[in-house]
Amino acid sequence: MKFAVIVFPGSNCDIDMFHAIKDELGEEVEFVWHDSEDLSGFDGILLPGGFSYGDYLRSGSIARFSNVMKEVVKAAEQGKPVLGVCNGFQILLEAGLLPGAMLRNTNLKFMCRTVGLRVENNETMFTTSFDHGQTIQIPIAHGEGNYYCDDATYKQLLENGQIAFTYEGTNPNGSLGDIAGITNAQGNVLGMMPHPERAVDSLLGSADGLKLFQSIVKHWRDSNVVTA
Amino acid sequence: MSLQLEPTAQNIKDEKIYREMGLTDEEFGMVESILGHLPNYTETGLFSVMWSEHCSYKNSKPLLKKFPVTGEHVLQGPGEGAGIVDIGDGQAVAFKIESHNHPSAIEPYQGAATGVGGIIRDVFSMGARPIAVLNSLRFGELESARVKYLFEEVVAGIAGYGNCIGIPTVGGEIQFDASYDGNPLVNAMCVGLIDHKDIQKGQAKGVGNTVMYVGAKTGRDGIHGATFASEELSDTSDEKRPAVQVGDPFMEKLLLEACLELIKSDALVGIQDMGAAGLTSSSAEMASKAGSGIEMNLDLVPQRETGMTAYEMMLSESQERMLIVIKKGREEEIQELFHKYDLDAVAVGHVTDDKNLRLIHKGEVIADVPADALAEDAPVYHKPSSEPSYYREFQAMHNEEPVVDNIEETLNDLLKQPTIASKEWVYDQYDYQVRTNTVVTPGSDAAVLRIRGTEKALAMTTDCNSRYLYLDPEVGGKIAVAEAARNIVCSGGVPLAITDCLNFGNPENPEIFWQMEKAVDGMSEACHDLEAPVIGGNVSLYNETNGTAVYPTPVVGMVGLIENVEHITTQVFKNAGDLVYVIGETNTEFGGSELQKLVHGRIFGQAPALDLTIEKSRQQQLLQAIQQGLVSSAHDLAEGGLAVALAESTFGTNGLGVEVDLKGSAVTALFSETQSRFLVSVAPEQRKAFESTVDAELIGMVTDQAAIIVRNEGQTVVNRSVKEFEESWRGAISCLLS
Amino acid sequence: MMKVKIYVTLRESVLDPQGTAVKSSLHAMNYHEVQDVRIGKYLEVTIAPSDRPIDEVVREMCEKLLANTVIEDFEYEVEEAITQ
Amino acid sequence: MMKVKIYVTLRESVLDPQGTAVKSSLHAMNYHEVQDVRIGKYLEVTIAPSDRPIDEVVREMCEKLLANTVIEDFEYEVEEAITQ
Ligand SMILES: Nc1ncnc2c1ncn2[C@@H]1O[C@H](COP(=O)(O)OP(=O)(O)O)[C@@H](O)[C@H]1O
Ligand SMILES: [Mg+2]
Repeated sequence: MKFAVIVFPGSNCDIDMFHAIKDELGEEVEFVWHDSEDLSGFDGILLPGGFSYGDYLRSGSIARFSNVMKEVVKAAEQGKPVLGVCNGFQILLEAGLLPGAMLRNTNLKFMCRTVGLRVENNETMFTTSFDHGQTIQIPIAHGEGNYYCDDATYKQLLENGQIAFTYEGTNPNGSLGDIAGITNAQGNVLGMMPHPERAVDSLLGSADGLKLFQSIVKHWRDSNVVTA
Repeated sequence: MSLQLEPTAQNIKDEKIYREMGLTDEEFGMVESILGHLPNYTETGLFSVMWSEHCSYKNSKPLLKKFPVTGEHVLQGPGEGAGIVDIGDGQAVAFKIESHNHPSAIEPYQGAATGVGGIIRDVFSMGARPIAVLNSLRFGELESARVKYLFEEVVAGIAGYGNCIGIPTVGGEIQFDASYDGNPLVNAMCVGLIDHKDIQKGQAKGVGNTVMYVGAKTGRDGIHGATFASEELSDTSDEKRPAVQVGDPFMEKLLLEACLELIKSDALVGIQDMGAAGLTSSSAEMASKAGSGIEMNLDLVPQRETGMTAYEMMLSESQERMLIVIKKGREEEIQELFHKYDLDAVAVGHVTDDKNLRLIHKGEVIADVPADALAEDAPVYHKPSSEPSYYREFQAMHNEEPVVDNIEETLNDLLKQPTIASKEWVYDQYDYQVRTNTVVTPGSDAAVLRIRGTEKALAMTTDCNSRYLYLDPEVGGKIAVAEAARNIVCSGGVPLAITDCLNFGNPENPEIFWQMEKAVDGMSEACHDLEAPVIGGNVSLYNETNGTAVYPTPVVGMVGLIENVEHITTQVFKNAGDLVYVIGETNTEFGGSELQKLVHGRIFGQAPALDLTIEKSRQQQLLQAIQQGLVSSAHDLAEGGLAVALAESTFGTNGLGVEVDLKGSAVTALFSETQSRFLVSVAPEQRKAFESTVDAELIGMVTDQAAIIVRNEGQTVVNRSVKEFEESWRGAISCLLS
Repeated sequence: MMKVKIYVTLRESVLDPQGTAVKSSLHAMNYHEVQDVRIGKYLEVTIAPSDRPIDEVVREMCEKLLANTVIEDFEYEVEEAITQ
Repeated sequence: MMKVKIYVTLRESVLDPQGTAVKSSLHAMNYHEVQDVRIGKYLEVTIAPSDRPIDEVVREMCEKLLANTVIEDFEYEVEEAITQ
């Protein structure tokens, strides 16, 4: 399976995403510059964390207009897995690929720590390798992870099982319904504030994040059965 | 603040205008004779910044000469943006520390942020990929609203810049003391990785080669920042204040990536960041180091504001700018490289052979001065030095134990002292994991980063107990270096080298200069004996507010090499049943100790003694044991002594506790700050091997009771749950802030 | 040249962590008369005359980029020409 | 009840990275008529009448907390009483 890691000016978790896929997951991966106009060669699209365009104005608000985003939208429509982590999540929200918006953490501070996540839905193409209700340890590092949406939207998220992960125990940023990650209605676009790519090697604390990427590959294999 | 009507050369002399720029009458005379004519306004400006203490080290040079600066692994010593040390396999580590004290006192968020930005540029200007930043901070007691504001904003500024640019902030140190009330210290250190072949120099070589300006546009910010940093803060500082520099970490991220791409190009001849004294120091230093000259046309300099004078452009300290020299004729490809990152890259001049810095503005030569005169020929002052009377008094005192009625309660109080308490409130705000190499995150003795694609890792730390330095600058200076080395060794590393930031008061005061001399003597001796040469650093003087100086604070930044990630060791206990040892005997030493401060509300007496021979052999023994895999946890004994180290080793272990038996006076055994001591835990099966490798005293055992139990001469003096102690320790700082 | 002043505010329904924090520090500073604080953005945009009506341009910029209409409202004022 | 509108802007020669980034993004979106963008804060503060003149109170709050006068300037307007 071949992944694209989209690099916006100011992305800074691009390299982590790259190594997670290449070294730990063992799949193909390439960096794709923000002005690229073709993602057709890729099976999965990864929007990494960081501070695209300095996160000026609003996180993700400027990156959402880069050329490559038209292609990301196309890929999403084609049903390809699209994962946005942290700033990537914020960009997906600004681009309207996911519902809702991000507010500043309630304590108004950037927060870096490892938190427990509850797997709310293990039937998405990103979560099948987890057990339902399982708690996993994944690092967060953000100042604007306070997810917000209106009641109607929240109701939909619940009904369609679009809430993939919630914070276990204390909610670090005040997000609505303890939301840590959501998918679109089709289930092929996932945005999450925690960093699975930072949890792929036990030397660095946790390897729980690897299962997320493995789920993506598993889904891809199953849906692209090649007869040898 | 545009200076449209500049005074004439004659006015400058007659009305002694150069004094406002920081030049003395003698210095102005020197300038006049160097030039052979009266300097005009721009030329006077160039000399005033380049001859400021901040850029010229005119007061500290004679001291810096004492530092051992060579070693078998040193590839680049002091003199460039950062020093560089070999770590094998064609790789090297580049690092440097720098102060941003005065800007941070005025505008703490931006002052700290631009301090981080500046030191990062120093490191990537060498061609190194920055992999980590650390800091060393000093504030007044966390009581007044102003100090709390400074503390919160400085931390936010460091976080804001480091998090955005995506370089992990992995460690640092913070101390609080009234002497820093009006003059906080903000030192930032950056560590980078580099392949030997990529090492760059800030040199303007090759007559005819093109000088290019890259990065952010120039505005009027920070004009005379360098001279400003070379004066005491006073209540009138506000008026003198230059327009505050605002950092743009996004811009610097682009500049960083562009420059690291640039160094792969054979078109690049030299590169230097525009730090203090901006365009002036970068151009003059690059020409001087290469023995060449530079001619620049200032009309070509990208400008953010209209109507800027030559003086303003040359002295501006706008951030996120670099000066590069490239081979003639390669301009276009370099421009393309930078445009890919939406950055300006403009040819502003060329290298000449007349060794002069020549500036053209609006078609006229507005300044024409010898580059060496600016960069090299600043006067050097050997300031008078005299031993302060307070020192003699302190030396005359002999050590006595502070009176403690309740040992357990005292330990709890110590854990709440902001200098000892958990700094979680601070490093929670730092992204210490980005780029996924941080193996040991903030909170242990040293931060540890793995080196991808190798077995190796780097340990890094900043240290300086300025209380000891105040009591005895020479011993205190030794201790600062030794403590840094202890932290590296405890993490499983071999100390490679140090960078230092000498934060002192006004050197024109003989007692302050005496502190500087003694501190540098002590540090030099320790660096020599512990084989950790000084590969770079920075000097920050005039750290005084309305006449009162900060404690002498020569911060030490040290990097160590861990041969194999297997050797990485942290301070927390690992398993119930492990044996607990102390390395090093304990004497009654409370001068400058946390307990003395707690009990007496002030510090006095003699600093703890330090024997470098003993220090070294203990460090070697411990490191050997760690490398042989005999050690479960290692922690050096510092502020608060054994008691605090015991407590810290149980924190975050969820479920482990410790039980120890001590002899002699409980107060001394638990709270003395005798140097060269370590707390180590060892698996029972390793007992024999460990004891035959290390001289250590077995004092107890790690338990699964989650309590800290201390018996002294058979009597229980501490018996409290880890949870209670840990809450006091974790909550202290946020509690003081709210 | 036109100077356009744009005010971007959080919607009533959206709670404003920053405003809440500022309000409580004001109270801590004994400004008890303060009832409520809402914090938004204030943008000054200088615009050269173009073939499109300025209102159309400004409105569009706000809806596309300057405000996130999921959580924010915007208002603006166009100031009469400034000559430079 | 008074409603006070406070505008906090960066001082003239202080760099505005945010404004610069927004400006170039607007250009990238083909709003070439945009000449300059400066971004500041907009605060709406509701204040109950007190014994002190409102201007005095507002000015003081701005200088002490709401604006960082080292790099920022502020202006404000007091809107006539709003009854709730
Ligand atoms: N305390 C010190 N110890 C050793 N070297 C120092 C010290 N202070 C300054 N230096 C060296 O002098 C040179 C100039 O210092 P500085 O002006 O701070 O560097 P930069 O020009 O990068 O700001 C640097 O190479 C620095 O390493
Ligand atoms: Mg510098």
